[in-house]
Amino acid sequence: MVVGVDIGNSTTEACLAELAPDGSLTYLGADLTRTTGVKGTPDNTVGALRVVRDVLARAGRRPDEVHTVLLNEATPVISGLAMETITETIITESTMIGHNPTTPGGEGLAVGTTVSIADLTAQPPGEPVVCVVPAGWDFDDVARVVNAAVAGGVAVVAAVLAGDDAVLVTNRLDRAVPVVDEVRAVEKVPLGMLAAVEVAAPGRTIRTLSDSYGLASVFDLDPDQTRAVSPVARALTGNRSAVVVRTPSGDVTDRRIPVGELVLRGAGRELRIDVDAGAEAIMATVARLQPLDDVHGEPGTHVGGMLAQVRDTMSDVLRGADGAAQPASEIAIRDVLAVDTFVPAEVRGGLAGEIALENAVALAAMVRTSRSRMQLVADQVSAELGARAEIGGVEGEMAVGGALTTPGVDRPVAVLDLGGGSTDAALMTVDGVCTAVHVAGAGELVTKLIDSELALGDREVAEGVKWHPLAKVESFFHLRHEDGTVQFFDQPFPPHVFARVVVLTPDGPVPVETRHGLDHVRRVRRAAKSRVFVVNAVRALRQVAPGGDLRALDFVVLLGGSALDFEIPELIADELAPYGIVCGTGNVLGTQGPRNAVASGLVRAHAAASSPCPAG
Amino acid sequence: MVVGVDIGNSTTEACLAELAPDGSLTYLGADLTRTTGVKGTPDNTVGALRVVRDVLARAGRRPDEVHTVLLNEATPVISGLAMETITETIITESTMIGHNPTTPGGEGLAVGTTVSIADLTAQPPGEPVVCVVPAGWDFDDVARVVNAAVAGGVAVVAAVLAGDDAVLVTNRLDRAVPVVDEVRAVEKVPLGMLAAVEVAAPGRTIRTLSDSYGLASVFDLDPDQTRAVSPVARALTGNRSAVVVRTPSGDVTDRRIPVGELVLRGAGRELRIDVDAGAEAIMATVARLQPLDDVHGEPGTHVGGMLAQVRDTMSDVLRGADGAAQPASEIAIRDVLAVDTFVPAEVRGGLAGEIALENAVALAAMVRTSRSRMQLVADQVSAELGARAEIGGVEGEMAVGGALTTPGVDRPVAVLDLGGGSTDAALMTVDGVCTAVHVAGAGELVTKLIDSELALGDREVAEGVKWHPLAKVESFFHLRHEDGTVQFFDQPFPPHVFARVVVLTPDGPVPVETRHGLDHVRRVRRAAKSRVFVVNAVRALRQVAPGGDLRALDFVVLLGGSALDFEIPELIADELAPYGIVCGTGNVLGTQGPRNAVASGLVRAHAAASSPCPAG
Amino acid sequence: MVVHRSPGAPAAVLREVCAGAEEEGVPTELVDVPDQPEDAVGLAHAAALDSPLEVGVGVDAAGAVAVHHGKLPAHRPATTTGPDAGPRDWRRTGRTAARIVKGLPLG
Amino acid sequence: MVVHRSPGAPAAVLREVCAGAEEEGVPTELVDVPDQPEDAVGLAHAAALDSPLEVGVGVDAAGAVAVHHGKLPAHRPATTTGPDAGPRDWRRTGRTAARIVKGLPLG
Ligand SMILES: Nc1ncnc2c1ncn2[C@@H]1O[C@H](COP(=O)(O)OP(=O)(O)O)[C@@H](O)[C@H]1O
Ligand SMILES: Nc1ncnc2c1ncn2[C@@H]1O[C@H](COP(=O)(O)OP(=O)(O)O)[C@@H](O)[C@H]1O
Ligand SMILES: [Mg+2]
Ligand SMILES: [Mg+2]
Repeated sequence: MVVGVDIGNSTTEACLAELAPDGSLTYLGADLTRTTGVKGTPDNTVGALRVVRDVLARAGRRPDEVHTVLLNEATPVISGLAMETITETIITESTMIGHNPTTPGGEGLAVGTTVSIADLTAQPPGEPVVCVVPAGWDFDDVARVVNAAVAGGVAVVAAVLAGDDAVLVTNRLDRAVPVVDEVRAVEKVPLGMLAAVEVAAPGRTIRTLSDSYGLASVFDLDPDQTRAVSPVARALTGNRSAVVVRTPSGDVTDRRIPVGELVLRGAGRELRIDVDAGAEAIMATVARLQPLDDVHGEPGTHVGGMLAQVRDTMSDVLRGADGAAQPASEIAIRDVLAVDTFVPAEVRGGLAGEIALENAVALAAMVRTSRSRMQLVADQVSAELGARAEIGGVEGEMAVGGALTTPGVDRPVAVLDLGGGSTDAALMTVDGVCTAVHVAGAGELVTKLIDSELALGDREVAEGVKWHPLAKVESFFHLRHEDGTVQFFDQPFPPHVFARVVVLTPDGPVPVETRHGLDHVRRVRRAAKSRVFVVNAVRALRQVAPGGDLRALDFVVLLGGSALDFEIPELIADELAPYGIVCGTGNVLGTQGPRNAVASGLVRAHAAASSPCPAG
Repeated sequence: MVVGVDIGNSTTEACLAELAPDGSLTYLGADLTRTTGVKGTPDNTVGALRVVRDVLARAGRRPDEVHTVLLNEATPVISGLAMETITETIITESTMIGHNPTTPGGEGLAVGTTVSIADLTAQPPGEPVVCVVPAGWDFDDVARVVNAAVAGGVAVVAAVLAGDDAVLVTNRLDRAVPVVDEVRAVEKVPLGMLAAVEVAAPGRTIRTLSDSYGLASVFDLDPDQTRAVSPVARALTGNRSAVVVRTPSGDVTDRRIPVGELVLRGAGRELRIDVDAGAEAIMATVARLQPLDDVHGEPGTHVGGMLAQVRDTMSDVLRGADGAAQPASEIAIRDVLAVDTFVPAEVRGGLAGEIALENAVALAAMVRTSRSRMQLVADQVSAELGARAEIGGVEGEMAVGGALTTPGVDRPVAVLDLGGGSTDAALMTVDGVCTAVHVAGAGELVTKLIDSELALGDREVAEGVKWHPLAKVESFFHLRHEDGTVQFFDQPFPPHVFARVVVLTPDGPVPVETRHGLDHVRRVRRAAKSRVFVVNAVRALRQVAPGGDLRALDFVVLLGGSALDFEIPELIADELAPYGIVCGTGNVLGTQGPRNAVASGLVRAHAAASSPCPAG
Repeated sequence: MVVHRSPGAPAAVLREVCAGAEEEGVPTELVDVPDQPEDAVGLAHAAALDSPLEVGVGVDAAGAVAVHHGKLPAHRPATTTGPDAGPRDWRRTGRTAARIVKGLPLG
Repeated sequence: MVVHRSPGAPAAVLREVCAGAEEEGVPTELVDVPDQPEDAVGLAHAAALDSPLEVGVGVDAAGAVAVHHGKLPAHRPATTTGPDAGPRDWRRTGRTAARIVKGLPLG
């Protein structure tokens, strides 16, 4: 009996087979477990032994029946992630309130001078005023004071409240006015200034304060002033309510944070590209320098820090046998994937916790190390099991070997191994010649993008959003799936998922903490998958395709953990279809799905090598 | 008193003012009505008279007080639309059923030979069969026959039904199997063939029949056969249920319909571009030939027909004073806008009314004619009102004049008149020099795209989807707006809007007949607006901007009916913001919003010309 | 959802009404109401008020069917069958009732 | 939504509960229930069964508040106030009740 063992960055897989003297194989089982430690380090032994014992137990065999354990020659590829925000929105002088409270009051547009409610009755009659109400005021008192002032001739045209009382106050006013509430830092609203308050009807958005000439009309601005306030209009676009205060030099700026340049070396050249230029420009530069030798970030800049951090983590992880970290300077970054993303962030200077979507860049970097210590793992496995342990062929070649056991697949074939840290492609020609590449960015980056774009702040929830379909809980007893179908349940849902967008995990619905609707979450999820895996599939396949031409490919087989995803395979197949490529999910040995390709490839290769005549 | 009258393609607008001897103006009112007849033809008189009488009545003035009526020199620009599908999906030999019924039965994947229910009991035991049930069978009978056959040893592994009975049948089976129903043409399912039936859990999509190697595994296909069936896998992607029958030469093809070439002349050159190449390539070619002299479609092809049709309509409309149509050959197409779109269309050869999203190209074409007969309109208006009627300045120049009355606007200024048929840009420099262009495609094209992409087949409903926000009726008494807010009503909604996506018109909710959710409709709506108006705003502004550089522009004012839209102005402002442009909706005279710019521009120009010293 | 049937309600009608709901995955509860002057609409309204899901169907002795919701005014049912209704129409009413429960368009 | 209050229910609590619902735009109906041994949860459940919107709030003599839905099991209210509840908590319960009616997250 032989066992093939494939130690991946995330998962360790095993394939058990009986090898007959004539070289023919009978497969007895397959299994997998979480990889222990960093791939290529002695820590892997624990996981390797566990998976071998598991596969034996499930096949009802004893460890002493194993003759040879075949280990993959782990490609020493590890990867790191970093993300940097490149824009920042700042409100100066409390020019605007743009936080979109769920229950504003009244409707319409009004302009007046800001006056604290404490000073309301002292106002001269007739002059329009916007009443500003600090925290702690009771809604009945607010309404009484405003009504009294109005009765006394003060023209109260709108109000801005600290608490969530807008509807309560409006309901009690003798004359309805637009009211914006939940302005946490209402005490910072400048008093004695001209201000405009706009509240739209339910389901509508404001039209005047979100338009530059609307602001100009309201505040009677000259062209220069209009130019100065136009970022305010843009910042308020899409809100149901807003307040704009005209202060002498108030402003909203969407500042670009200088991020610095990436310095890329490859193909005998060195090119620099500003991270600000965006993912597309960065990736075009990467494409021009193939194969990449190393990447640095301009020292002293954000991107410099980003890459240094990636390198530091790696050096820490890649300790030598002596326990010494590999010096960061010795670590070469052999590929990067840049992805444009956005991060919902609280606006600096905001009065009500305003959130702006800031632009950001995510970088996945891939490092090749020279220090695989798989022999140590092999020695320990051999000692523990009392069997031979061999280190087998190259990962890419083995993966193709396994993929070829998928029904309907033939050479020439390309495999795409969609893992956690890297996306690996390998091509085998009709003559059995194999080429392989590894590119940075895979499942972990998808999870990270989902996490930050939805501001979840929880990797586990983000991983759940990636893995499982969504639903909206519509009552205590039913939910609506992503596709609009409805499902009823006997037991009530817990209140914390009521009316929420949820992820349908096998353990039940888990809420996704977001103000956005199901469709937004779905779009973020699919876009993250596509920006990582569709981009990387094309990038990696171009590197192995004859002449870099995707049309030269026939069959593409998707392998690895991320090929189990419920939509990544179709996203990739959709992208590759126009090139005449048949693309689908691997079904290793006709039974294992996209798992176990390398492990079973190791077994196949071993059988071929020990068989009397070479395998076809 | 003077009245400016602007006759547009869709709308005729009037501006009434008192002109003092010193040349100063007092505005008395503005009004609008639907344009009668084709712009620039005598039919316009009715509308012109109506709007003049309306504006007088509203201002409480008598017609005999009017001294001069100022008419715009209607730019003889009219536009036409055409759309052509460029792909077609065909199923041959009934290979697959991919229609996604709402209530399939059972769950899982099964493979067997197709057998009519009438022959079920005669089947040899043990051999897996897929039971095919024609229309007219009662669910109780189906269940009884299947249960009896199973009891007799026949391995019924799945069923395909004509009626909507899948759940009813599954509930009555002794052993549950996947059942696909609502297969209208079930009698065309080939019998005696191997077939696979897959039904996914609620909210999930099928995984095996939508994957090429999944099909290969199920049907034990060799690589050539796998290649042949891979379009079937792609066609089934995203469905909850599906049936695939393995027939000797069955196939699903996504055929490209040869559409032909556009032949464009301009800038002294002639270029040809295949319509197949898509909107982006077509528009790049158009950009290279500025200014365009004429556009033809390759004779005998679809696009030839499309443009001939546009020309024919126009020639018909542009009848001379003698009532003779302008020969189509004399009509020059001076601009085209191509937009990539899709059309949900029934699949040829489908068994269950399968719908495929076919690619299509929409073309808006703009024609300049030499035959404006505005003088005739002026003569008739003058005769009817007993006032002078003058034909005033150029439309673009007048529009800028009106736009400059918007608070916060200064020269240099560009206006964008977002109309029904064309998008017009005009630039006025600091020195008052004016340039104007007209590009094809505006509000009508947006409506058309919404109509066809949602398969509404009703221009009025599509216009409603364009104009008004959406909501989802969630019960008889409440609905949820686009932004997620909920609104309750006292009176119940009529049953025909229950649970539907609706458009919130002033007359109440109107259902949008679509299987898609609110978010899909919203996305289609916004994409249509952006593909027409954002593209055209940039295209038109480039043509008037100094050196073609958008950064050279300062203020952009949006005018016209489509500037009243609740989201088009923000889409354009978002696009222009990175160029440092202040962009907003016009507010003519500080009160009229984006309406009345040309009409009030005519009055202003008239006053300036008759005033002692020229206006600043 | 609850179905109120008058003593004379035809079995064929009831069978299709229940089938329509069952195909949509919504369980039905049949209630026999004593002979009374009420027509299908009245029966349906009473059934709706009786139903925890607030959706009711009434089948009267003449075989007419109505679908009602507990919050709709008594005289405004969600749907009713026409004079020459057949099995397809009866099935449709059951389907409609179920789709009100599920919050899906009635079509 | 319906609020059941026991005779001793503190006015301050009731005011905030009603304010929470009003701010969300949902009307409340106050019902006085006779003195009985029921706690807030029991009152809320009865109120929910009483409410056409199926959402009820109970305020007991001790000032404890519970929110219930007509279809939830009697012993499993949607939310309750803790032992040291103050005006903000009372307000929150009214808000929660209203948001159940509106189908919005309770948070
Ligand atoms: N069922 C699944 N659906 C979606 N993603 C999955 C699934 N199972 C594993 N993954 C993803 O696969 C990645 C790990 O892939 P794997 O092939 O195990 O990694 P490696 O090859 O690096 O060991 C992770 O990002 C994980 O989130
Ligand atoms: N309130 C509105 N919202 C959205 N679109 C509108 C609105 N009013 C008019 N339109 C659109 O404006 C277009 C007509 O614009 P208009 O300026 O009247 O045309 P023209 O200048 O050709 O006479 C039509 O496509 C119509 O749908
Ligand atoms: Mg509020
Ligand atoms: Mg069905």
